[in-house]
Parts: sequence; structure tokens; C-alpha cells
Amino acid sequence: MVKYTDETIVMKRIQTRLKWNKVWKRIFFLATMFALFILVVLVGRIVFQGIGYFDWDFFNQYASRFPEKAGVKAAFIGSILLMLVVAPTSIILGVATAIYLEEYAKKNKLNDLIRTNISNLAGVPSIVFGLLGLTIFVRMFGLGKSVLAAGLTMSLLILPIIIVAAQEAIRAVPNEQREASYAMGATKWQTISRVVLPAAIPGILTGSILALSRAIGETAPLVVIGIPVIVHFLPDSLLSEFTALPLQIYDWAKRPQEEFQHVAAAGIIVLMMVLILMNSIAVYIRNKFQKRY
Amino acid sequence: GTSNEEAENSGNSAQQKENGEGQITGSVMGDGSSTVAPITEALVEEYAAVQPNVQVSVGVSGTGGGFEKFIAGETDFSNASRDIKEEEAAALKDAGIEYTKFEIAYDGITVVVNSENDWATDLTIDQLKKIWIEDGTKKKWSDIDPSWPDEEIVYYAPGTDSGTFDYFDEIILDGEDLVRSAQLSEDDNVIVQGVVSDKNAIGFFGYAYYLENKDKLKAVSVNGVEPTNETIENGEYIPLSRSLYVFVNDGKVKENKAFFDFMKFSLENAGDMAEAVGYVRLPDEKYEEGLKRLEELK
Amino acid sequence: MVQRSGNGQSIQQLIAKNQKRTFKNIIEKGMPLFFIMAALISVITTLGIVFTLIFETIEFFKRVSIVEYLSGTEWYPFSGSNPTFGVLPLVLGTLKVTIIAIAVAVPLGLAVAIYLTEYATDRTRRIIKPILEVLAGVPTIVYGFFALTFVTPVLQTIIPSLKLFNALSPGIVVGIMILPSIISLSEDAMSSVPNGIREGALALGATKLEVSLKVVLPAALSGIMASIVLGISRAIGETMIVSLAGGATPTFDFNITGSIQTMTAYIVQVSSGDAGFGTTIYYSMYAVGFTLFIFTLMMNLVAHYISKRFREEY
Amino acid sequence: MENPGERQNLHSIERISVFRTNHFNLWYGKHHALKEINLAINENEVTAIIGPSGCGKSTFIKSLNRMVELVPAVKTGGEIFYRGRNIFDEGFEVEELRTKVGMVFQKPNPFPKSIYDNIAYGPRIHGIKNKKILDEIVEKSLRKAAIWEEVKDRLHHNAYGLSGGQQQRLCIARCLAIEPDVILMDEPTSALDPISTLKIEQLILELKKNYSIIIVTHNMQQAARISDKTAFFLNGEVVEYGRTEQIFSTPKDQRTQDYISGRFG
Amino acid sequence: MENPGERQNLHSIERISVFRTNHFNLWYGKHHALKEINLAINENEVTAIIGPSGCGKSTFIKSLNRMVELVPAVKTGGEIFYRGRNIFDEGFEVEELRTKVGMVFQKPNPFPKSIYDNIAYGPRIHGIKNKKILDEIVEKSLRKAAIWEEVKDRLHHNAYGLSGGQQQRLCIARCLAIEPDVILMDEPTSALDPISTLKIEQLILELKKNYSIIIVTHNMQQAARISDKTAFFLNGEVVEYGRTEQIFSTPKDQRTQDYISGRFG
Ligand SMILES: Nc1ncnc2c1ncn2[C@@H]1O[C@H](COP(=O)(O)OP(=O)(O)OP(=O)(O)O)[C@@H](O)[C@H]1O
Ligand SMILES: Nc1ncnc2c1ncn2[C@@H]1O[C@H](COP(=O)(O)OP(=O)(O)OP(=O)(O)O)[C@@H](O)[C@H]1O
Ligand SMILES: [Mg+2]
Ligand SMILES: [Mg+2]
Ligand SMILES: O=P([O-])([O-])[O-]
Repeated sequence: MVKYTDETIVMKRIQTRLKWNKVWKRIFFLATMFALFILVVLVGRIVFQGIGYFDWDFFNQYASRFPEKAGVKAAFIGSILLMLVVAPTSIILGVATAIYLEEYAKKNKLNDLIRTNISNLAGVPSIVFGLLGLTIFVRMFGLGKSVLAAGLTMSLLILPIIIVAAQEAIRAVPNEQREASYAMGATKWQTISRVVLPAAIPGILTGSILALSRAIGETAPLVVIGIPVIVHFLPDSLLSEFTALPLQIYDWAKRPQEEFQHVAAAGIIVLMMVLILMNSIAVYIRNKFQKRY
Repeated sequence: GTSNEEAENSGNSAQQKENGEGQITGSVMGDGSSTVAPITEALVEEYAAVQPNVQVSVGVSGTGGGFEKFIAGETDFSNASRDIKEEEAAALKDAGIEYTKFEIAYDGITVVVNSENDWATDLTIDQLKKIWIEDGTKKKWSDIDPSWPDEEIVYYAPGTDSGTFDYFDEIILDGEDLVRSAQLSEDDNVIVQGVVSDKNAIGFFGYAYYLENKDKLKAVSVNGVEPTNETIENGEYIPLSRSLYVFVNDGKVKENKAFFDFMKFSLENAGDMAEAVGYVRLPDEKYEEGLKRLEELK
Repeated sequence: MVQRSGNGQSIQQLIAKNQKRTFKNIIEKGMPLFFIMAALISVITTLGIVFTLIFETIEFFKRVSIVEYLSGTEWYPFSGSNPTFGVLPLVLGTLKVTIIAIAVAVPLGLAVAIYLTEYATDRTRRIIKPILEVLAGVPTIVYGFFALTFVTPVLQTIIPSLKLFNALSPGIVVGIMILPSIISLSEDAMSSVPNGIREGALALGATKLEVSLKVVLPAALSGIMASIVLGISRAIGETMIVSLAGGATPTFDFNITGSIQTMTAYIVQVSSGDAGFGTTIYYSMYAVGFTLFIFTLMMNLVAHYISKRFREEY
Repeated sequence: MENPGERQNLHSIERISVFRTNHFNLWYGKHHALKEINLAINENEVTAIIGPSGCGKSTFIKSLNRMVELVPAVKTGGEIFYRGRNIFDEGFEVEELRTKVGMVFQKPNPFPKSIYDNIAYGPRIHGIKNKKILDEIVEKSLRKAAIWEEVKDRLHHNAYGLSGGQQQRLCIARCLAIEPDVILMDEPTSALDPISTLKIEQLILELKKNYSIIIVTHNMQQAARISDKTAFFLNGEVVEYGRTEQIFSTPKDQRTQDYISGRFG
Repeated sequence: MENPGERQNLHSIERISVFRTNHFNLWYGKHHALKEINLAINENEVTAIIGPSGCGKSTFIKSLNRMVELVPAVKTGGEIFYRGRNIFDEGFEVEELRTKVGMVFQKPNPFPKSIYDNIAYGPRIHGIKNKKILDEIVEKSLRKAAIWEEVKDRLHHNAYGLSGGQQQRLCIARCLAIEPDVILMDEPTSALDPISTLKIEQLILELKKNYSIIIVTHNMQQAARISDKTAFFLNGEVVEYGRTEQIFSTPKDQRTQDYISGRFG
């Protein structure tokens, strides 16, 4: 038996290989720390700037020309309402589409088109969705600059993200589960609704919450739609006008008075808190319902 | 106050219900200039204290964007940091919308330089034009006046699609191109930063931004006149002071009692609010004249 | 022996009694119909985008020649005397930012993803991943101010010639913004590589580094590619960061230290600006939007092809 | 379903066929996976299907409850009769067929739900909602699958907490909960350890009293131990079918002989 | 490694221990999975590890190449000597150990690369880049794993296109490519059909001439057929260890007897 692997060379190489392993491990670790560091800097600066204006009153007051009296009441409630439109619309449509693609769609041209189309849509800039929302929802459907119009626009914007997340989650449900259900005489819809969806829910929800976090921070489409900024009332229906947190923050940041920069930072803190809350829910769901098969 | 009476007189529209002690309900929508927005915000804030049941919402789509929505009939009023353009007026006519223009404040466009700049503290219109016009060369301060430093000028200006830019371009450059090496920003605070950070910088922006940053940079006197509240209000700081306007849809004033009331409130308080947020009030006669015209629309 | 349950019927009899065929049939037929309609919404959305953009774009090309638009190197739409509409400077601005962003995000993102999947303990991963996902949700205007007021000044101390507005700083920050989605998606792709494959390599005496780079990374390539594509798309489409920190000066050069304007920033500029309705500038916003759309479309198609090509099946 | 007396009766005289296939053929796309299968499978017997990998064993038993149709591009020819009715007939709903013909898979595949919900799944989808009846069904099924004692105290824990062997018995219990007539088993013990395997085999012998069982297995000893009839498949064809003792002691076909003497189960 | 002549020599006189464990213990967290294991495993023999599920068979062989350390919270006590060196010694890099002690897993786990790249992976990480040498290694390894003829025309196709049995032999070939001294196999045939199983068993008997092989199996017949020594594990302990014939014919321990007589492999 001829030896190809020369013992001594192998031994020597092991030392260098191990060294590289160590070096790169450190590099990978530093990269991770760097990413975390940026987050800390980003958040730290904002908190430092804005914490002075961040109190209970800040939630309870409308925007004002006096920095100390300015608050996010309209914007905060507006953003929450916006999410109340976006969440059900995008999740229902997204999950339904994912179910169609994963469970029903046969291999044909139409379904190929739908699939390709979704991955394309995921890459379309949000600002283009803004133009879409303005033309279709605000103008053509006559919804005006309402919560509904903005909500539908945002729903379409995050729809591809939710579809993809839901597809992944549905695909991760082992086929044996479906077979088990069919073998009991269950119909397709029974199988989907009782076996597939419950098992896929954690994945669907975490994906959705991350998508919603994106929607809540989006500014550009709202600017393009022309959502008002100066609003001193709370929306009383889905068709009423409203303003949203990122717009309000953007408006404050452009004010000449320096104090408003701090007010803007306080607004950002509110936005980030909503965000962290949503992310925590995602983490909680993920850890609680972590798949067990 | 006065709104009491009006409230009793009309009421043919569903959205205007009377409500005890002169309280009215209804909604008013506006959009337009970002320059005017702080004044409007102050007005809305004050008005909400008087008439909490009137819902006023105002967008900040810029003067042009505001007119677009005004033409589409989506808004009751439109803020503008310039006069209406011919195309826009024509479009309004086509749409069958009659409108009235109200002046509500002055804004002085302030040319600023770095606080270390001790040469260009007073510029003539011609010098300004020479500095800012695009002529294909790289300009140095010494090109404007040989006694000035032999260093390149660094330019900061508001975004090309803003009323401020437009006005400056029209008045100083006669519509010719602004130097292309200018650093443009949509956020005037950033221009402040830019000029503060560079000794050879020059920039311009709304008077309010100057007021807030007086201690960090220097305002340039134009033809020997420094921009102050007085010089802007009494018209000495020409040609760089401009009027800020609100365009209202005449039909909506008639229909919408809340809108009339809001406009009335606006004209009564615009001067105070303008000053409060860093602009310059009009002479009182102008507001009174406006109020009179508003009454006529009713 | 037949089982009897409850009221003395066999389960099969209970089942037979419970069959409500018609209702079941309605649901069985109705649900797929609903699903396919939902799926078609995404197609309709695309059509809607094209529909939204196409008329104004056509109107624009009635006024500006398409050749000038596509080949012109000057974009001065607001010039009073001689407006020019050569889109290349905007495209270049977008490309600069995108390339810088990718150069930051891909190596960094992959490094973090490898660290999380291959080196970190389960606990660490479970703590770090959601924290990084917070980064993904940070509103882009926040990043915009971060770029302008933090990154640019820091960079200026290193590169004194860096302008207040430049491509570098927003490029880096866009990179940071897309970092979490690259990390998250590549981490998913890499952790779904079956453990057996890793063990196979380790059992051959491979180091973790070798397992990560030579086995896991190639096996997860198509997922990683997908994450990069999504990152690129978001970089191309990013608006607020570049509007705030990139300036508003479209230039046709390869300088990254000077002011730029991207396609998205231009759209925001016009849509929040002064341009009158019906002017060429107004229509140009849609033409640029359309260009942007075509741009991302092409890129997605290319990426789709690439990831199909390099897929390693397991 | 007949009453017990009747069944007992039939049992003692002559077995009735629960399944009879008539020139049954199946193609996966162009691949002809089952060729001219003619088999009659008796009531209350254990029928073993043996054969080398890829010969079509799984395909065959999945045809009996039409699970094979979940694979796209499957085409069938010929007929399969379940108690005299052609299972491919228009009027014979596939759901009805599967309610009568239960199936247990190679890898235990409980739902990621509680043990109780796993068993109650079948009755529930068929419209049984009464809590008391469900409780009864759950207990009875778990008892029949010889797992009641092990799980009765944790009925509401997740089924994934069970060991592999327990999971497989749970799956059998789940299948019993709708009281099928026939139970198909596709290598039900191949993922299990010997002790669990023994338990399942005992269970199968027990169940045979009330059910007809068709089992696919790789394990010759297992086939010999538990089945009444054995069918040997090769390349999609039935090479030999008959009483198990006969197949294992005096196979008629040389190929059967060869396969069996390999004895590397 | 010694040259063949020398080996032959040793073979005929007395076997040398490749592995010797000395009071080896292992805990998964608090679970004491291996207890006081004392075993000496000989060169050029096949050693079978048998025992019921969960008794620690896999844990044991994964300890021999320290793969078990990939599980978090594993603690070990005692020593394992590989050719006289304690594998837990500071200076003994785990990568070196694993280069000498190859492993084949229960489920075939080829890399999602071409067949060629799968085999070349090991040599490549050890720095062999020469195309000609690699070609040679690939061919030789595939030949030794008795799969060359089947794959030689599609060396550059993805390994996942192979059948399960082929994949397993590919994994063996991959392991052979770095010319290990010992090969550990954890139920290498349990996922395979009988024909593939037979091939692998023949291969093991072939490989034994040049390698020391330790194989975990559920299949008593298999252990009997191919191994020289057998160790019976129960609850993390070695109940009995000795020559295979002896263990299967005259076990000393009652528990071994019980387990073996079960014979439901
Ligand atoms: N979904 C499928 N698509 C195409 N061909 C298939 C499919 N399933 C099975 N086949 C082919 O049909 C033949 C019979 O497969 P089947 O799974 O029935 O074999 P089997 O006897 O159950 O084998 P094993 O013992 O490995 O389970 C095989 O050649 C297989 O490759
Ligand atoms: N990663 C782990 N963490 C905790 N306990 C484990 C882990 N792996 C195995 N065990 C436990 O250690 C014991 C021995 O497991 P091991 O996998 O070695 O058994 P085995 O004999 O190989 O069984 P099988 O025949 O099922 O493969 C079992 O009780 C098992 O539950
Ligand atoms: Mg099978
Ligand atoms: Mg094991
Ligand atoms: O918003 P503008 O005032 O610049 O039009």
C-alpha cells in the first residue's frame, strides 16, 4: 500500500491549519462584536440625545412648536393603527400565497411566474411602492391619504418578505406529518389547517414580525404618498388622515431649532421601543414554539 | 368669539355640526411648502386649543407637491414659499378650481459664510451672482475680489427642488444655472453644518435657520443691508426677502365652515406664530386686508 | 369484535354519520380559490407598478429623447436655462453606494453568520441573533442621521478630503443596514445544512474553519446568494440614508469622497419638493422610478440564474 | 362493518378478501414501478410484502389507500378492489377509503401535538367533537396499541417527548382511533431498536384478531415470525405469493430462493 | 503506519492494541452515559459493539475520535490511548487524531459536491494539491470501497445522485482517501437495503486486511458474520467483551445471553 499522505508534512500542516482556524475564529468573533458595537453606538447616541425629552407626556401630547411640549401622540397612535391594517392584510395574503405555492401549486408556467415575480417584488425599492400607493390607493381607489391607503401600500411592500418566510416555515414541516394526516382520511384543507399551519406558525410569526418592524420604520413611501405631518387629532376611522412616527421624526429633524433634534431622538426612542417589543415577541415565539421534530 | 355667529348662520354641510358654545366640528386638509410648515404647525397647535373638534391635517410635500394636490382637489389650502406658476394656475383653471392667495409672513433668504470669514461680510447682488453662477470654471475667492484669499469657494445650497433654491436662482441668477459644484442638501440643518465646518464655505437658506445658528456662522449683508426682522419686514432687505403664501380653494371656504374658521384664525394669528418660529411678520395692514378678502369669499 | 363508543355506535358509524360532504366540498374547493387569488395579488402588484409608472414614463419620453436619457452624463433637471436629463450620474450614484454597501455587508455579514452557526454556542446565537435583528428594524432615517452626524465626521478624520456629502459614508451605513438581513438569511441557510455533512468533514480531521469555508459555505451557497441579492436590492432601493448623507448633486465620476445623488434620492427630492405638476421634472420622477424597477428586475433575474447554476443539492 | 358474530363466522370458514388487485400497473412518469399485480389479500391475516429495495413494496401498499397519488405524475392502470368496490371509482371518495384503510409509516411521525391530540386527530377531522367520546376513544386506542400504561399520566404532553418505539406505538394507536378495517404498515420497525421492535411485533399479532394487516418489511425473520401470507416483489412484479411457511421453506421460484437465502436482514 | 510486510508479521504473531481505554467515563450534563469502560481494541480486526438502544454504543465510538465533544456539556473522565498516546493529551490535536481515526456514519453523509470532490476533500485539506496525485487517490479509494466501477463515468456529478448504498460506500471511500489507521462505523448499514448491506459487509471484510475497524450494529447476525471481537454494552457499561464466536455461542453473562437470544435484529 503506497502512502500518499506524508505523515510529517501532514503533522506540520496541522499546526498551520490550526493557527488559521484560530485566527479566523477571532476574525469572525470580532466581526460579530463590531456589528454589535455599531448597534450600541447607534442606540447609545440616540438615547443620549433624546432621553431628556422622553417621558410620559411625550406620548400624551401632539406635536408642538415648543420642543418641550412636543409629543408623539398622533404619530404613535397613527403608526399603531397603520400596523393594525398592515399586519392582518399582509399576513393573511402572505400566508395564503405561501400555502398556495407550497401546497397547491403544480409546476406550470403561471406558478413559475408567480414565484419569480415574488422574488422580484422583494427587491423593488420601497419608494416605487410609494408611487404605486399614490396612484392606485390614494387616487384611483379614492382612499385619500388615509390609514387604509398607507396600510395597503405598506402591506404590499412587505408582502414578499412574509410570503418567503411563510414558505420556508411551511416547507420545514416534514412531509411525514402531511402523510400521516392524509392517511387518516383527512382532506387537504384539514391537513393544512390542522397539521401544517399549526406547525408552521412560529416561523410564520417571526418572519411576519420582522417584516412588520420594517414596515413601521419605512419613511420613503409615506413621503411619496404625501401623508400629512401636522396632525393634531387622533384618526377616528381607517379612512381618516393620520401621521406616522418616521415622518414625524423626519420633520422634527429638519427643524431649525436644535432642541428639535433632541425631540427627534426621543421620537426615535419610541420607534425603537416598539421595534424591540416586536422583536422580543418574535424571540419569545421562536423559543417557545421551537419545532420539536 | 367670532366663530360663534358664523356657526349659527350656516350648517348646510354634513360635516359641520354645531356643538354647544361655539364649538364646531369638521375637517380641514392642507399641504405644501416645508418652509411654511412650522408656521402652520404653530397655527394648528393653537387652533386645536380653541376648536378641538376641527381636524386639521397638513402635509409637507413642498410647494410644488402641494399645488399638485391642490389642483387635484385633494386639499383645501396649499402652502407656498413662492407665487403660483403659470402652468399651475392654468391647471387650476382647467380643473374649475377658483382660488385666493393670502400672504402670511416673510422669509429672508440669508446668505451665510463661515465665522472665520472676515472678507466677504458684505456682498453686492452682482458679487453674489458672480459667486454663485455656473461659468465652467473653478472659482476662488480672489476671482471675485483680488484682495480676498486665493482659495477655492465651497458652496452649500438647499436642494434644487425647493422653493428657497428656486427663489435664489430666480432673483440672483436670473434663472441661470447655479454652480454645479455646490453641495446640495434637502435638509437646511445640514447646510448650516457644512458652512460651519469649512472656512471657505458660503451657503444660503431660510432666515429661521440663521436665527437659530447665529453664533456659529455669519450672515452676509446684501448691498449693505443685514438681514434682521426689521429690515425684512420693512422691505429694506431686498431682494432676498420673499413672501410666504397660503392658497385657498374658494369653493371649500364656502362649503366648509370649519375651514373658514381655521383660515380666519390663521390670518389673525399668523404674524405672532411666524415670529415665534423664526420668520418675519407682515405689516398689520396686510393681515387685515387678507381677513377682509376671506370674509368676501364666504 | 367491533368497538363500541359512547352511545353504542362504532367509531366508523359515528364517522359515517358525521360526513357533511357538501359543506366539506365547498371548503375544499373554495380555499384553493382564495389562495390562488392571494397569490395573484403579487402579480397584480407588479402589473400595478408597471401601470403606475408606464404612462408618466411615456409622457416623459415624449419630451426627452430616450437616447439622451440613457446615454447622457449630465443630470441637471432644475437648470433654468438648459435642463439636461442624462440618467447615468444617478445610476452611477446608486452603483457607488450599492457597491460600497455590498463590500461592507457581504464579508462582514458572512463572517458574523459563520461565527454564529459554526463557532458560537447555542446560547450566544440565541442572544445575538435577535439583537442583530433589531438593527434590521431600525428606521432608515435613523441610519441617515447616523451616517451624516457620526460616520462622516469619523471618516473625515481619516480621509481629510472627504466632503460632508459623499458616497462613502452612506455606502458604509447602507451596508450596516443590510447587514442583519444578510446575516439572518445566510445564517438560516448555513444552519439548515445537515449536521451529518459537518460531522463527515470533522471526522476527516478538518478544522472548523475548513468545514465552514469548504463544506458549509458552498452547500449553503444558494441561500447565501439569495441573501446577498436581497441585500443588493435593498441597497439599490435605499432612500433616506442617501438623501440625508449623500447630498443631492448628481455627478458622473468615480469619486466616492464627493457628493452624489442616487435614483431613489432623486425621487424623494421631487416628490417632497417644489416641481410643478405636469412639468418634465414631475414626469422624470416616474421615468427614474421605472429605471429603478427595471434595474432591480434585471438584477433579480441574473441572481436567480446564478443561484440556480451554483446550487449544491443535498 | 359486519357485526362480531358474522365476522367470527367468516373467520372460521374461509377468509374473505379485503383487497383484490386486478392487473394493476403503476408508473412514476415513465418509470413502470408496478407491473400487472394480481393479488388477493385476506381479512384478519397479516400479509407481509418482502423484496429488495426499490422493487415497489412501498409503492404497492401506498396504492392500496391511494396515498401514492400524492406523488405528482403518477399514473395507474387496472383495478384495485376494496371489499368489492373499485377504489378508483368516481363515487369512492379517497377520504372514505383512507378512513377504512389506515397506515403506519416507517419513521414514527406523530404530530407535534399532545399525545391526546394525536389520537383524537382522526376522530376530530371526522366530526367527532364530544369530549366524552373522544376521551373514550383515546384511552381505548392507546390500550389497544399497548402503550396506555406508559403514557396515561402524560396525555397532554407533547408526543415528541416519547421514545422512538413509543412514538411508533402511538402512531399505531392514532391509526386505530378511527377503527380502520385494514392497516397498512411500511417497515414500521426499521427505525426502532430490538426491544421496541419486539413490542410492535407482539402488538401486530394481537391486532390481527380484529384487523387485516399488510406489512412491508426488509427483515426476513420478521416476515417469518409474524405473517400468515408473504408476497415477494421483484422489479415491480410479484414473483411469488403464498403462505409464509411455504414461501420460506419451499419457495417455488429460484429468485425467491435466492433472496431468502441471502438472509441478511 | 507500518509497511505491509511488518504488518503481516504482527498479524501472525499477536495483535497490537490500537485503542485502549482506561476507566473511561462520560457524562452528558448529569447523565452518566459511559461508565468505567476498560477495553483494548486490536489492530486489523473487526470489533463489533452491540447492545440495546441508548446503551452508549454511539457515544463510545464517538469518544474514540473525540467527535463526542461536539455535543455541548460533555464531560469525560479516565483515559483513552490511541497507539499508546492519550487522546486527551494537550499535545494531541483532535484534527490529527481524526486524520488517523476515520469514521463512517449511520446515515450516508456525502458533501453536496461532486463524487470526485468528496473523495479529494480530505487529501486537499491536508495540503495535497497535485492534480495527478489526487486523481490517483480518488481512483484508489473508490476502488477499495468497491464503488469505482459504478461511478467512474460520473466522477463529476453530484454525489447526491447516488443511491443510499452507493452513498455509503462513497463515504467509506472518502474516509479511506486520507488513509486512516482505524475506521469507526456507526451502524453503517442500518439505512440500507439488504443488497447494499451485503456489499458493505464484504467490503468490511476486505478492508480489515489493512485497517482496524470498530463497528456499531443493531444486527446480531451482522456482528456474528463480520466481527472478530464483540463488546456487549448495557446502560453505559461493558457487560461482556471477547471473541465473537464465544460471545454468541457461550456468553458468560446472563444479560448477554438474554439479549442475544432475543435475535430480533
Ligand atoms: N416519487 C417517486 N418518483 C419517481 N420514482 C419513484 C418515486 N418513488 C419511488 N420511485 C421508484 O419506484 C420504484 C419503487 O419504489 P418503492 O419506494 O416502492 O420501493 P421499495 O420497494 O419500497 O424500496 P425500499 O425498500 O427502499 O423502501 C423505485 O425504482 C423508485 O426509484
Ligand atoms: N447529545 C446528547 N445529549 C444528552 N444525552 C445524550 C446525547 N446523545 C446521547 N445521549 C444519551 O446517552 C445515552 C447513550 O446514547 P447513544 O447515542 O450512545 O446510544 P446508542 O447505544 O448509540 O443508541 P442507538 O442504538 O439508539 O443509536 C442515551 O441514554 C442517550 O439518551
Ligand atoms: Mg419503501
Ligand atoms: Mg447510536
Ligand atoms: O418646501 P418649499 O418651501 O421648499 O417649497
